[in-house]
Amino acid sequence: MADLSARCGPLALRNPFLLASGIWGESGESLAGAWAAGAGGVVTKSIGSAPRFGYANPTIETYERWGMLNAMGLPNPGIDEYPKEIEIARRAGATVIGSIFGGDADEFARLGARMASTGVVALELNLSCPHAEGFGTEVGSDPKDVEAIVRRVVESSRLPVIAKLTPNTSDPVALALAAERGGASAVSAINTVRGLAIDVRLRRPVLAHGLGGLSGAAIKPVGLACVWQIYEKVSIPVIGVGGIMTADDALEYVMAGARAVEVGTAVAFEGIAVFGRLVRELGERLDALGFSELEDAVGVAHSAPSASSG
Amino acid sequence: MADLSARCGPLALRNPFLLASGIWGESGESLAGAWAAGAGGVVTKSIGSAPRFGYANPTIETYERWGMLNAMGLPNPGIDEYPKEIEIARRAGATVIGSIFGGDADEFARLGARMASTGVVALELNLSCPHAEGFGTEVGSDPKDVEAIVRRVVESSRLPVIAKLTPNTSDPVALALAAERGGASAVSAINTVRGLAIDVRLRRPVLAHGLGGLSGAAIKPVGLACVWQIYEKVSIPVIGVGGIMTADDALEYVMAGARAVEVGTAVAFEGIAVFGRLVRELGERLDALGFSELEDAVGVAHSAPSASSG
Amino acid sequence: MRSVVPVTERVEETPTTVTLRFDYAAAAAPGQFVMIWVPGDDELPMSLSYTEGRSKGVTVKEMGSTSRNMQSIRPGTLVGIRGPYGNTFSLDPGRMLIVGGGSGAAVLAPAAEAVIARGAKVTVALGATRAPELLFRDRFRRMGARVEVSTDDGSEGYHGFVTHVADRLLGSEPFDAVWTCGPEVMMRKVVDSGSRHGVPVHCSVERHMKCALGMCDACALGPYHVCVDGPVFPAERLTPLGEFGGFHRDSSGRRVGP
Amino acid sequence: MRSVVPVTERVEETPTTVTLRFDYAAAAAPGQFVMIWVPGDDELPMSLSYTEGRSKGVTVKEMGSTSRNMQSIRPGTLVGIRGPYGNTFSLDPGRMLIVGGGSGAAVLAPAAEAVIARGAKVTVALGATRAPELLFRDRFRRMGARVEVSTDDGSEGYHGFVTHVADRLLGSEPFDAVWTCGPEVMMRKVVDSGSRHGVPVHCSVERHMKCALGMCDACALGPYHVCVDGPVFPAERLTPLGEFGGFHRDSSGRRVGP
Ligand SMILES: Cc1cc2nc3c(=O)[nH]c(=O)nc-3n(C[C@H](O)[C@H](O)[C@H](O)COP(=O)(O)OP(=O)(O)OC[C@H]3O[C@@H](n4cnc5c(N)ncnc54)[C@H](O)[C@@H]3O)c2cc1C
Ligand SMILES: Cc1cc2nc3c(=O)[nH]c(=O)nc-3n(C[C@H](O)[C@H](O)[C@H](O)COP(=O)(O)OP(=O)(O)OC[C@H]3O[C@@H](n4cnc5c(N)ncnc54)[C@H](O)[C@@H]3O)c2cc1C
Ligand SMILES: Cc1cc2nc3c(=O)[nH]c(=O)nc-3n(C[C@H](O)[C@H](O)[C@H](O)COP(=O)(O)O)c2cc1C
Ligand SMILES: Cc1cc2nc3c(=O)[nH]c(=O)nc-3n(C[C@H](O)[C@H](O)[C@H](O)COP(=O)(O)O)c2cc1C
Ligand code: FES
Ligand code: FES
Repeated sequence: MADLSARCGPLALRNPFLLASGIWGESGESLAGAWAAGAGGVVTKSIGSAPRFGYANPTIETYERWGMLNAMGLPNPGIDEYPKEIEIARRAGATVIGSIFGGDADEFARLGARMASTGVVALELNLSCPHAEGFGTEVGSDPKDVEAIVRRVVESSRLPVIAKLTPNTSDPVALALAAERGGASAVSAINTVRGLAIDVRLRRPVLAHGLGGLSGAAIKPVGLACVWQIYEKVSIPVIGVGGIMTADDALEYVMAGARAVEVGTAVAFEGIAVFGRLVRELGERLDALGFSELEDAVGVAHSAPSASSG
Repeated sequence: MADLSARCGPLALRNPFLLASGIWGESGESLAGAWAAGAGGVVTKSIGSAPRFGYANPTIETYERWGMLNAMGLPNPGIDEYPKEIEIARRAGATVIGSIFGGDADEFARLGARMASTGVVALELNLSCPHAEGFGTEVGSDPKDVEAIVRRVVESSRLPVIAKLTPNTSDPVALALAAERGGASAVSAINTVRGLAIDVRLRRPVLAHGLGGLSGAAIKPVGLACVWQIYEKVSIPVIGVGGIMTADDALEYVMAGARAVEVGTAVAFEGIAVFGRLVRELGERLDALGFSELEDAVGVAHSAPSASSG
Repeated sequence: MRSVVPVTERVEETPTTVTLRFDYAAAAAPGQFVMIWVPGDDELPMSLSYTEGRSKGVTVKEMGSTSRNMQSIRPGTLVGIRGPYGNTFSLDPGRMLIVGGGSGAAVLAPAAEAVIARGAKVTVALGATRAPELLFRDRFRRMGARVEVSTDDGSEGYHGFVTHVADRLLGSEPFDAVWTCGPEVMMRKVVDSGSRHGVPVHCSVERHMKCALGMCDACALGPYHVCVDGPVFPAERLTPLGEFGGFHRDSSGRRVGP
Repeated sequence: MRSVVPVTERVEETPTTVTLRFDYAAAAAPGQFVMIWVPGDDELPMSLSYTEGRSKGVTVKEMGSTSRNMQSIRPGTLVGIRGPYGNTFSLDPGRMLIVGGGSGAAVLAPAAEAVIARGAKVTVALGATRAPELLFRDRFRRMGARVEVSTDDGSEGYHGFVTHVADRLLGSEPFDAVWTCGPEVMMRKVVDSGSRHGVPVHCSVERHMKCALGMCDACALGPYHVCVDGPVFPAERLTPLGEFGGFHRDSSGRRVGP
């Protein structure tokens, strides 16, 4: 069977399927459970300086099986409490990537240093949560901020840094280039797409916070476009995120240029067993398509030939 | 039955459902057909200075019934040829809005003047096509450009100008405010969301152009978020576009702040009869929800009460 | 995915619990819960206290401001409902002991009804602080269960904890299974009695819930997610976990004391 | 929405037409077309020349570079297929006259097969520039149709246009219906003959196509969209339109001469 191991800059993963941040990410047992289910690595919930309760419910709206809107509001136990969860996951053998979010470069740097001391293999910077005011898009949509934050975290943590980018931008490439200049080892794209749902009988937004973030199959084309554009201009590896439900979805990302992928919403629709299925199906699919290694498929869609003129 | 007439700034529409630009928009007979099917008005295909053939096929990819990706490449017969199509639609009694696109404010101004002389009731500026290089997002994602283009077209055409905004931005409100400053009578939001699809067996993008624009149900949350945010900060009316398939979808937009809506992709899934159904169902729905006029529903979701504490 | 339905009926069951009925066609089974949303306020998980037919119901205990708001809902008011979620009690008929403390009876009543309909012989140990708080006492009787009452203040039945009644019953009569729902310290004691007397116990547990889809991790309980793996667990799964009757997680995911 | 399938068979039908067969399970009926994509090149509408069973087929005439590329496809090559799209010939059996010019026979052959299977009596007027270009002559014969051949150069059958043959047949024998496909000037003449002799005519027409979903307006033909309202039209719908045998639209939507 095809070799599924993924090299993503300094990261060596047993397979390309990472648990996306915010899914099964608050408890160490859950992170360990995702690893046991077959994930190639797990990204923690995004952790901030202090505990945050997040927004009131409703925090979730679903659209059949093709989409989900959420505004959790970055609930997290805070960086003082969270290391014990990471410890549980690490004891279970999991490859853990620590996700952090902050309001400015200083806060990111402090969090990065703390997170780096927990034994995670890399940091992912959530530069992109579209619905938490004062966080996320505000800092993550300006290339200058992105560069400064990444640089400070790289300095403070000395771990590989993955910059997670927002799709809510006119120019994802500019953000990725900024991350690269700042010293990021990789970028991940995308976080959720800004969205809203209204209940017409109740005459109000469905989510307590109003605005939320769209995830799931609906955003796969958006994530693919970002990865595609970034791959053409940026040298550091790209991690694809958004709407991956099948091995073919993941392969689309790989062929668009991703060296690894993250899976989130699929867990809600299928359970954590989705990781085992994805790993199995990707192996079969690569075999059927004649790839002996996942590596060989990275970015191939950028060099597709045109039909020879007869 | 509830009064469905829509007032959208200077525009008076018999109902709020406009045919979106790029759908049934190349031939006068088609525009007339959409009007006959019940549309409250029709927006033409975006017309440029010269004929454009658009991109090669494949120009379309569909996702079950929840989404569509297209990269037509703004095919259009050019402003010299197109007025005869408008004439056909006008003779059929249709309320026609003329859509134009250009590379800079000068070109927009020239096109606006020409389009204004065809008897359209308003102009819609396509500031947002995400996949035509040198057009659309490039000019439409910078508030300065948007303001300058709108101002020049308002001056050159003396018709109500609707600025059609891109969702591919970190800040839709800034774009809408720019349009307002430039003198726009309304903004419409949204155009398609940048997207891509890859065929893993063929190892290449599905669309000949590569990148395309996502439309249909998948982008309704994105359009709603834009309209919601714009309505909170901008005084000129907003026209909602994106993923409207049912009367309830339209009502979501109205409650988010839209005074009219545009319908595009639904025509591909249901045919032009969708307009008759939407009009009928919206009337029934407003009656059931206790609105005697559509007007009364505009923006109501912004003032939803919180539950009285018991 | 979410239905918005009017509340059709409001019943004050006890001084601190109110049942709300509403039409909701989705199939449900005893043990399952819905996410119920009072527009303008929070959305909360509530077990279905009526699972059969179109007219479902939840029975709400006054806790904080949201449950208080929910209790004050009048018929005709619209609420948001999604679900039902979670697993169910397995309804193998036999000699059942049902141990309910406080609002725990809400989820146990439809389960008792269903298992009696399949021929089970049901004894209910029903506890409350005081007599007027005995939830669904008459409903349990009407369905043909034997009801053994206890109150903390002795105002009706046994004067003391329902766990004592349960322990005594388990020691003196043969049972095939025990179901319990109530505070975790209480359920822990019932589990201890069950294991001492060799009778398997199932507990319906609560954790903070947000998505109810097994995704957000809010309801993590050891390796489980209460929203999809529960809320009903066999005791053997719970006792190894420090968290059962020990810490739980607050809305930030922080571990907080029992 | 799009299938990617290998071409299973390639048949050189005439010096300028090639049939490509491929497995495509979707149900199809005679008259319908697919959008077929040669990866790396354009995607084109092509009528199905084989509609029954899994193994479908298209028959491609050499026109420009894309059709040339399509013709050169070898078995095993992957192509993209979506559809089938459009309407179908109505297969009421009767005395049918089928008039095919050039590659028009591609769509008429499966229609003839299907209507013969329902008991129709079919005469085919088949025209080409010269004998080797007579597409599906043997196929029509094998299915039991009477075939009247014409060639522009007289190398086989009637020396002259197929429209003359059709007109003669319509004047001398009773027919219940006429189907035709070919260049629009040709079809216009067939429509004239039909109306002169009081026989209803159906035409399969072509327009530039992009979406094939009745949305982009590329294939607008008067009030119709060929991709969803056609490609088969009763002549009465076409004759009032200046566009039939008159202008069509190029890929920009511009009206261009016939
Ligand atoms: C599966 C399940 C079934 C339940 N069934 C019932 C029932 O049938 N009847 C009943 O009265 N209650 C039930 N509850 C408890 C109910 O959901 C609330 O916890 C309780 O009503 C407190 O509400 P409050 O917000 O008014 O109190 P608050 O004063 O705001 O909080 C009191 C406690 O409730 C908890 N709480 C608040 N929000 C949630 C939430 N989203 N999920 C879980 N706990 C929360 C808090 O953590 C706190 O410990 C159930 C809970 C779960 C998880
Ligand atoms: C419903 C329908 C059924 C058809 N069935 C067949 C068939 O069975 N066999 C067959 O050989 N041809 C068929 N055609 C015609 C075919 O689609 C092409 O028009 C033809 O092959 C020219 O291809 P080209 O690009 O090689 O030529 P070019 O030299 O590029 O163009 C020649 C002509 O083809 C037209 N053309 C190019 N692209 C398209 C397009 N996307 N849609 C329509 N016309 C286009 C151009 O407008 C031009 O007039 C059909 C067309 C339609 C609309
Ligand atoms: C419920 C939920 C919570 C999320 N929380 C976070 C988070 O804390 N940090 C983060 O970077 N992304 C978060 N995300 C975004 C996901 O990691 C992912 O980028 C996005 O959902 C797209 O992937 P998907 O379509 O596979 O879910 C969250 C997504 C969901 C659905
Ligand atoms: C095939 C197609 C062509 C389009 N062409 C244009 C165009 O020329 N000008 C424009 O402003 N928008 C164009 N759009 C965008 C639509 O007008 C609309 O903004 C978008 O599709 C979202 O609405 P919908 O989900 O209802 O389709 C096009 C959309 C599609 C699907
Ligand atoms: S409530 Fe989100 S995982 Fe259970
Ligand atoms: S091909 Fe697009 S409308 Fe017919």
